[in-house]
Amino acid sequence: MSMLLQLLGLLVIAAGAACFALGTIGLLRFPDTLSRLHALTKADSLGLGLVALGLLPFAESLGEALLPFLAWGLVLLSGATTAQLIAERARR
Amino acid sequence: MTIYGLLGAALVALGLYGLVVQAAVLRKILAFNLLGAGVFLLFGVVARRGAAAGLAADPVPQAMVITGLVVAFAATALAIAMALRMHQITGAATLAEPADE
Amino acid sequence: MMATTPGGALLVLALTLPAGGMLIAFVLGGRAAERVAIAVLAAGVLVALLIDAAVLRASAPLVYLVGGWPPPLGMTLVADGVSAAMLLTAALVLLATALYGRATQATPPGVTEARAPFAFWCFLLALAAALAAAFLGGDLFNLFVALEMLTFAALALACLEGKPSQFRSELRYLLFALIGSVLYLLGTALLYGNYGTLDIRLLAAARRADLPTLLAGALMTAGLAAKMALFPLHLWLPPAHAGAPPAASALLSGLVVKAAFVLLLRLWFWVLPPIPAAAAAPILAALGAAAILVGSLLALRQARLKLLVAYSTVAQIGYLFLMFPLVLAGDADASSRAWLGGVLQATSHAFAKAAMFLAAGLIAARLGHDRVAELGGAGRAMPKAVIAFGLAGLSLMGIPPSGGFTAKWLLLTSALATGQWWWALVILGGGLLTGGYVYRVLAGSLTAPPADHVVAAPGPAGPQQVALALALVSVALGLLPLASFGLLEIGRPVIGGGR
Amino acid sequence: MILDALIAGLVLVAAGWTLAARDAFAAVIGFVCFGLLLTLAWARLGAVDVALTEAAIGAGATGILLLFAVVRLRGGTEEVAAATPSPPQRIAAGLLAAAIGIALALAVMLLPDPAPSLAAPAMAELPAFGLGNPVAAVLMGYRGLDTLLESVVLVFAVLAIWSMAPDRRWGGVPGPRFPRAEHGPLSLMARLLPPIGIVIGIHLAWAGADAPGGKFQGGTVLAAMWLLAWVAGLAQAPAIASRRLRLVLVAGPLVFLAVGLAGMLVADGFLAYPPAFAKPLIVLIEAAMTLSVAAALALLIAGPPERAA
Repeated sequence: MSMLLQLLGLLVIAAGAACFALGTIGLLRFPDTLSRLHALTKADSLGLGLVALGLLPFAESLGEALLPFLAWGLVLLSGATTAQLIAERARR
Repeated sequence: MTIYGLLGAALVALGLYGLVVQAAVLRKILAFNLLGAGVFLLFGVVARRGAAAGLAADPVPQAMVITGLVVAFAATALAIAMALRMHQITGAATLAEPADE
Repeated sequence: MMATTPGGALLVLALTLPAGGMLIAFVLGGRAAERVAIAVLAAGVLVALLIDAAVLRASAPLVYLVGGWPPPLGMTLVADGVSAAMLLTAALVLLATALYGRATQATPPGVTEARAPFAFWCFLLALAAALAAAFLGGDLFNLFVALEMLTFAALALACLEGKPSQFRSELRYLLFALIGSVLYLLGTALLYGNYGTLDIRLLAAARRADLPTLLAGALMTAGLAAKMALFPLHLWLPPAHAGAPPAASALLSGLVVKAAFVLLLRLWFWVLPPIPAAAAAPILAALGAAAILVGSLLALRQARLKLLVAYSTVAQIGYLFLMFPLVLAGDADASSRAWLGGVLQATSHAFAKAAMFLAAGLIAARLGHDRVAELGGAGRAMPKAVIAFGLAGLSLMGIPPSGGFTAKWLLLTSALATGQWWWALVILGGGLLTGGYVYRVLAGSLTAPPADHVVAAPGPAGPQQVALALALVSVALGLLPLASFGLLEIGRPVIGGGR
Repeated sequence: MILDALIAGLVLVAAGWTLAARDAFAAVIGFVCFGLLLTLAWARLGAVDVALTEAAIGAGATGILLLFAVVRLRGGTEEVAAATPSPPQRIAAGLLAAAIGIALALAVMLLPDPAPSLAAPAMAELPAFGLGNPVAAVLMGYRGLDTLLESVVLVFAVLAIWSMAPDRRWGGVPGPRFPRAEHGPLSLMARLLPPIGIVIGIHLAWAGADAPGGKFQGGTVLAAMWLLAWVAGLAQAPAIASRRLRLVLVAGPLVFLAVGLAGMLVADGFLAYPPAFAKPLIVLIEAAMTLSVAAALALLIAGPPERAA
């Protein structure tokens, strides 16, 4: 059972990594700041969430399970803020 | 582990090269930080080689790096404060003597 | 193996007194900082005297195990003869500068705290702590921290004036100092990887001539040489030292450079294996010789008095490097003479150069300029300052009786005894050139003032007396009998037990 | 092995970018990436404490400092071009740097095997401190003098930076003033993040006794929280003449020094702890140091006083 869950977790992590890769490609290939930001924040927020989710089956305690989600929450917060700030700057 | 030793040596070389070749003070400060990172990494390799007694790395060089990082940060801050003051007063961004002196 | 010796606690006092004093002065602020600094620096002279007495009485280095942990895990504070002598030198010069600073760096009336005076008094204490750490440290990494303490204190003192032209030269100074520290640190990484300790005495017992050790030695030497402004890395020093206010210049030229010198002694005579060191030492001495000649020639050509004195520092530092091949030549007597000569050059130059910068500052303040060609009337306006400059100049030239003479004579006879006569020629040539630039200043000062001569009102007498006292000490060092320098030999590694 | 090669390669690319980027801003971004990638290298070297410090100070705090500087330091490209060394000089510098790098690489490979190490003795004496983290024991115990002097160095650095100010600004408030962000994302983050960040910072400092972390890492997080509030215009920098600010700055080194000197009377000597009280004393010092480190780092980033109080 736990083996199966862990396998599933690995798949989810792989999907998260793919999100990161897509986001990075978008960052490099998109033409203007706003679309680049779009690629980066969307992909990274989703990607890190998937990684946190995929790590769940490997956690040995509740705290260990929650920690990646805390990190995810902080990344969401700072990602959203910086993306807005950069976008505001770019629009001006 | 060897690869990090090589990386440390390469960073030292890059940092030294940058310090000599870059003209802008800010770029020199960046190069100084690369050089410092290379030196600390060599401490890290030394620490890793000294793994023993159930530890992944010798704690003594690790502590030295932590001390060194803080000192390097303070030094960078001082250099930047001086560079900003120089820029504010003279408008210069390099250490070259102005032509009229 | 190593244990705390009686009197070891004095070493803790020598370090913590100024460090704690700086923190307290920083909090109290304003005029209280000045009072704290004077009290602590006066106490520092007392502690240094006690340490010297304890080292002499024991005829052995004082050792203190910090935290009770013996090396290699713990670290030591050690006062051997060199540390004790340098500590006393530093304590006296610091106190003298502080007394001089009472007139020039007082907080102006009407404000509770002003930038330059407050920074001066705090960093005077900071410098005292940094020097104590550098002279007493028994562990190479701890000495790195001491070097960085020194960098911050020295830079802040150098920037005290806040003149627009200054930041460029002081920033260059900072970059050289930082590169020097990093190269030094790089060497310690290799040494730790090679020996598993950075304790100087343990390294001395374990040293091997392998690539990591030799590369570490080369990198650390280069780093320390950059900090000492050894030719050809000397270009940063003159503008940086000359741009500071006189009291700060005196400390930078007289003391700060000497801390790197003491570290260089530790490196070459304790940490590096003697045979490859002896092979490489002539390079160091050759650079020193070049520094003597180039520095003196440039000093001779300077139009500004403070720059002249600063270039003289480049030259006088060159003498310190002559001792390395002589100490390592393998002749016990010549080695001992070179050792004494080198350390005595460091101490006598500290007093003489501090006196010179203080005197130059007084002359410049009185005349309103420091152009060497227009010093006429200075001798009449400020006789004591000009006499101080002249006496200090005697010591730098190496005219008897003076500390500088004894130092240079010891180096010279050691050079002749080991058959390295070419260094003797450099010493003599350097003395002649030094005579040239000191004569330029003195002769100029003693001529009659120009007709339209305006001088500022005379300042208080105290600063002139301080400059004169420092110059007299540098001369008086030459009146001591040679035997009294036995202190400097205590704890020195024996190199070459006779032929 | 492949992972290590990948990390090392990426670090090297980031370093090269930092040096070669045309734009100073891009170079600074490259440096921050470099620092973050280096954190991975530190974790791979088994030095988690250093990895945290590198992330917090090497990449984070230094990055902020450099970003502040690059915005204010717009150098003329002509001036830079005129001061750049000529190609032959650059080739000479490159050859010299390469020679040093190669010698260094050789020397690292020639280090003795088995490597000398103090890991075993450091672990053997660990119970004397009641700490679980050997790195903390080195910092606070065996090599406490380094840490004490380093904390003093931070005070030197803060005062040195203050003293770069023009005379008339002495006693004033450091750094620029930021407009107060009442609405918008920055304002939201500056209100939301600090409570979490302060908990994390204190946790890092507290956990440092037994797990990776400590005063420097925790102090940096605390400093970052203050900087965030400052940049959002929600917090004001205190005037440098403030007695309270100065007390906070020296609290760490002064407490450390006092405990160290007390050790001469009641324990094995300077910077020794009486065995029964080692842990509480170390926690006391760490608490004061966390406060002082946070204040010092924030002030080092804020710079010299620029405005009247």
